[in-house]
Amino acid sequence: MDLYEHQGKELFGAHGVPTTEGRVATTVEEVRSGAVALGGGRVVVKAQVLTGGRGKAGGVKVADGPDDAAAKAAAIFGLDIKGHVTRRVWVEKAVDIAKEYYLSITFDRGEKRPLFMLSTMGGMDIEAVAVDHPDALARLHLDPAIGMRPFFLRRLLFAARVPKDEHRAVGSLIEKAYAMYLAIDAMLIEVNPLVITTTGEVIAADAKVTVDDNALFRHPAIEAMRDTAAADPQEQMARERHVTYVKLDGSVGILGNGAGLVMSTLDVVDEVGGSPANFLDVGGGADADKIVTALEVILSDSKVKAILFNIFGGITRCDEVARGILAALERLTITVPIVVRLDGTNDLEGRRLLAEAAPPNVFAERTMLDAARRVVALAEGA
Amino acid sequence: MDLYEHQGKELFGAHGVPTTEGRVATTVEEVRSGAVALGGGRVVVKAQVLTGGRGKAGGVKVADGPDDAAAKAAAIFGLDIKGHVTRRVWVEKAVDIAKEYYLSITFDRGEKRPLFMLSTMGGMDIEAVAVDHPDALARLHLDPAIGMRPFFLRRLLFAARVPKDEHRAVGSLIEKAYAMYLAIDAMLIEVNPLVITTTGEVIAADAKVTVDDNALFRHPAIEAMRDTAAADPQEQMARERHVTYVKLDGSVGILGNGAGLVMSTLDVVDEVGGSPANFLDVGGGADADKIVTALEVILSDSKVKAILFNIFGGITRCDEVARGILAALERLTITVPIVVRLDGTNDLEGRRLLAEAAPPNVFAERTMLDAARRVVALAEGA
Amino acid sequence: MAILVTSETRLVVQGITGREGTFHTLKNRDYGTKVVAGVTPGKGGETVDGIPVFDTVAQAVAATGANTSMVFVPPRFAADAIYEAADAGVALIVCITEGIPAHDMLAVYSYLAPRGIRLLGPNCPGALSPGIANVGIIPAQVFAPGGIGLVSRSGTLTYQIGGELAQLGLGNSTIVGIGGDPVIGTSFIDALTLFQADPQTEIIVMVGEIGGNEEEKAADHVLAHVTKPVFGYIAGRTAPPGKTMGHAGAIISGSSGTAAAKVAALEERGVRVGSNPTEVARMVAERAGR
Amino acid sequence: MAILVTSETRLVVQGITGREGTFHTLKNRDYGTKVVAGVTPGKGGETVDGIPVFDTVAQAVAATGANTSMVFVPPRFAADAIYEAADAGVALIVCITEGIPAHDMLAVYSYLAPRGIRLLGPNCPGALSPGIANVGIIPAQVFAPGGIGLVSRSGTLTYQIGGELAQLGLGNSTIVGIGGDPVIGTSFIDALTLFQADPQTEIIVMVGEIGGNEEEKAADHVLAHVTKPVFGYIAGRTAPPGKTMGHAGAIISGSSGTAAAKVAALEERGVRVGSNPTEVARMVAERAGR
Repeated sequence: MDLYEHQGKELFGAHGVPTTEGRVATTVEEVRSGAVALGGGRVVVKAQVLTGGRGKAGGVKVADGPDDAAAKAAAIFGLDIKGHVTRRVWVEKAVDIAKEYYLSITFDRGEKRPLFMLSTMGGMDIEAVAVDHPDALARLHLDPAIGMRPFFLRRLLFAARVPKDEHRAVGSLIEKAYAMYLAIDAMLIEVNPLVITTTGEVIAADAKVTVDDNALFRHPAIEAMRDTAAADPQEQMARERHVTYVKLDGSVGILGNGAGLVMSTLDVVDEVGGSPANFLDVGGGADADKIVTALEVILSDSKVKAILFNIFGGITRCDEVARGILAALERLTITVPIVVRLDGTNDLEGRRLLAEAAPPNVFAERTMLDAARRVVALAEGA
Repeated sequence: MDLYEHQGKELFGAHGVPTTEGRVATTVEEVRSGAVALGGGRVVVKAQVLTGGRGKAGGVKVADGPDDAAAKAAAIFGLDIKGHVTRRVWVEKAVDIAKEYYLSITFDRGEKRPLFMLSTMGGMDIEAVAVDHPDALARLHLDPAIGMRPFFLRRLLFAARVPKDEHRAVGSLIEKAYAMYLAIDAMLIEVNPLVITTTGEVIAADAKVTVDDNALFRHPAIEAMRDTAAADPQEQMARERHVTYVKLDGSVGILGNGAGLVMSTLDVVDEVGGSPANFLDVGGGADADKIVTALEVILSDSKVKAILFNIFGGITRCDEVARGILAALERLTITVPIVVRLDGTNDLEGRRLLAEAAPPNVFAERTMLDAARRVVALAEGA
Repeated sequence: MAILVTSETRLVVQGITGREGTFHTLKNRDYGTKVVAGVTPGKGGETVDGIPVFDTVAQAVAATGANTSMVFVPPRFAADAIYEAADAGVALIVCITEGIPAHDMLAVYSYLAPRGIRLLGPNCPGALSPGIANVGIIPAQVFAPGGIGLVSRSGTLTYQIGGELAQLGLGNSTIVGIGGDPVIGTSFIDALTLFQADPQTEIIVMVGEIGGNEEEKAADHVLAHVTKPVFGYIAGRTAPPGKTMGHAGAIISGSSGTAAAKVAALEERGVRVGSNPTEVARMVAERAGR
Repeated sequence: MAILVTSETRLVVQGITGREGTFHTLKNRDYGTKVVAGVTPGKGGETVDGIPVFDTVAQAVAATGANTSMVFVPPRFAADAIYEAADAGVALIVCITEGIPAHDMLAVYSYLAPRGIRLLGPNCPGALSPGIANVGIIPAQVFAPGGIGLVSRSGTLTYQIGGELAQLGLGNSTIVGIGGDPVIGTSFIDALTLFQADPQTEIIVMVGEIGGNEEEKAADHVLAHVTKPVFGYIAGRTAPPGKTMGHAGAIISGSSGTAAAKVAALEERGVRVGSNPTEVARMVAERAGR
């Protein structure tokens, strides 16, 4: 789960990571009163969107006081930044920047260790820095069995060539950011820029935070930060019903069990000339109710002309899937054809159930490739 | 550093380990007012001494209210328990005991892991339980690389055959006790008895806590608990001056560098017919000032008739030791003979310094055995 | 011979009394796996269809000589269960549980790896050595014994490809689902190393998907250390960039980690890649002379 | 050959710029030890009598190929220094520092042991292979090369016995001070194993003291695995029960751990024990034919 800058900064504050003081605003008036509450001086107004590049898109503006902030915000609200419409802004006290650094803590699945990256060349495109000045981007993996230790900070700070007199303050910020990384089950904490002010303070001036979805059960306060308004309504419906759904542009609705098999099904539908309308993984061990729910999600997309069920049961039982299809046909109004391929655990029973009920718009196929060809033909014929 | 029961219970309270409510008292009047403050009901008065077996010695009494508590306390103050004179008592609310368990967390140097011991046969001589009913004393090492986990508590509780309905409360107490063990750098936490009350509460009814001396620098509040009044004045003086001193009964003062060498020196002095007056280890890298200090500590014991310096320099430099001896002869009035054996780092220089100064009561020897014989002869001749 | 799951396997099931735990445990035993014990705290002394249940893994190991554990407990208790199995001396832990927090697994992995304790998964279907033993949720009836070693990040896609091979009359030495989570215990390289050393395995098939660079690292390993023929398949060719497809591993970041990049890396290192499961099965069959 | 400290040793000194650090580093180098680097954070780029100083151990290892570290930093920073050396890939860490909290060392040991990283100490005098190299604070001038392997819990007592042997014309393969703290990295058994495998070592002398049961465990090991003659000495015969004699290890608890019990355990397992340092040296000399 990706967090907005203002949410990340709220967490920074709670975990002692020094950051900018500010207010969230959803209207121009809130921007003005926020700027007043911040002392009436110079502020920065920043679009809150879950994507990068908002600076270039005009989503970040410095303002010389409340009135100017309101004026600048008026131009930011509604701004479309890479498909994300700006509905909220963050108004923060401007800081006097002496230097801009870069800091990130990511979850490196290859090394199976957290990776810290630190550079004194922050504030700009860090991927370009990594390519053009690789020595300027220090990278260091932390051994979780050792944990955060003073020597680790020293290695990182010396490798990034941070001046010695900043070691204590920058090191302390990194230490606290890592404590937060652990405490909130983060997959990413990125601070760009990490600002050294003209008075020598060290401040996280931006916040990009991603939290592990699998760990949200122990962070209800973060779970509650989810911006349901901004999400695609179908994807939101799927999330609430615990199925993994990604909307695509085609006409063939696809449902399978297991991300790999569903991805492969998309590929094969594409290969035989069809265009997938979605990715939908019902997960392991789906019961009949979940199948009904999943079908509702797929059918909420009016572009869907035919649906492919591709199930290879392991922990999922094919008879449960068959019962789900039959239940859905009873409870929902389904006019599009459904091609069903069932294999694996309890497949004989599943196929038998469907054959006995014999609903007119359900077509059984024995192989994935045949099923893909059939559904594409049906979608085109529809 | 060993803590008194009341100090251990103060730490229990701070770390959320459920324990008895009570007051420390050094006078009968404080016992009475303490009992009043605890509600005026039944209390237990317990001698605060750093030794076991106080129950058998009459140092623990149940009292039926403040007046009775004062009367009972009057008999406990001044009580000599295995050489420890009772100067303080702990007055605590009596609890209604249903069952008495035993819990300890020790530092097992052999296994290099903390060892947990748990038994439902607490309240009695646990060493006897270990011998007579070994199955009734569950022992389990915790892997520090794993840390405290639910499965560890389950293993311990099932092994000790704690009833299932007590698992949560007893497990929670053990978990908190271990958190405290880590937080205070304990070498031992022992709770005997761990009481299950008639209403099902779980309470640490006693507290035996030992803290690592080497870690006291990060626990100033615990360091401040040290009972300097109860310590031997010479040992206290040595501690303040950072030399390791143990007073013994003989006439030969012994000073060396390194515990093993000093112990061996004691053995050899004994073997050649002498009787050591003390164990004194000046530690590694002692400078002249520390030598002067150490001599002061040894000479504060009037039984000392002669002193043996047995130094084999590694990190300690023999020239510094020689300078210390000469400085002590100038600053202190030393009438007893001193036998000096110097070997190792800078030994030639050390011997030269002594030979040049040639103080009348300093005798150089080249081997440990010869030095021991010489000092024993001098002590007897004195 | 087979790998990981063999005739030497003595299985203890953690979470045996749960609905899924019981169902798959009994299926595994019916297949021939030596299921010697189950563990559910507080149910020690009970039995599940004749299998003795213990309160702790340590008790189960002491009483039954279990050397392999299958973890079937809910995600929030799974890390604890894995530590318990490791601390009790189990040599192989197969973790079926899905949805375990990544930080939990990072800590678990850091504990297991230097101690040489093998973990398969989490969020994996387990391992099946046809005709010998099955530990996990792989539907065994689809597969027959043979010389093809199959390793995959994806559970059901493994079945798909194994099923296609079976249609062509090809059996398997072992089918290994390594799982698709951010932190897994057994990697492609680990499985390739085991297959290379296994006399029964003649041909190896590895099934990957978009995201990460594990397939690329495995290809390097094949080039340097694997003499047996290796075939591959990569799912996710049509996945749109930047969209999560259900696995944390299936996130495309920039150009690396795409299906095209992975296919190219494999092909360059001598691993022939099929464009769909049916094709890869046909390629393997051709090589095997069927 | 010698053990632990050999002609292959390339030493980095952590805390080289401290008073004691500089003094003993230069003594070690003067003796012939290859001291390739020092580390003091913030002093990277300086030198100590020609030895380059780095900010981190990782930098020192990368620049100089150091494979052994000597830790000479104050106790509250010592655990961090040991982790730093281990994380930088050093194979042997010799920790001289005294007074490190026991819990710190428990955690450090749990990290090092499963990874096969060897620690000598803490609170130890180091190891000296006469004529080859000296890492630590053992006064080297007292000792000559020879066939006696000497291992001891106590620093200065080691020198005492080594000195007595030297008086009788006997030299040493290696003198190892393992330290007397509650948690130490290299045990008697570890040192005995290395001496048994070392061709230069002909006779082994182990010097113990009261407290714990490490000497007893070592005696069992001698009986089972050591074919070279082993002699012993135990200090603390006259120590009063229950009194701490400066080492946490030197606490007598009940009847076990006494000098008498240790002597008996050693003698029963074929280790001859001398009643004082002079006597044990004479016994060794007799066996060596001097």
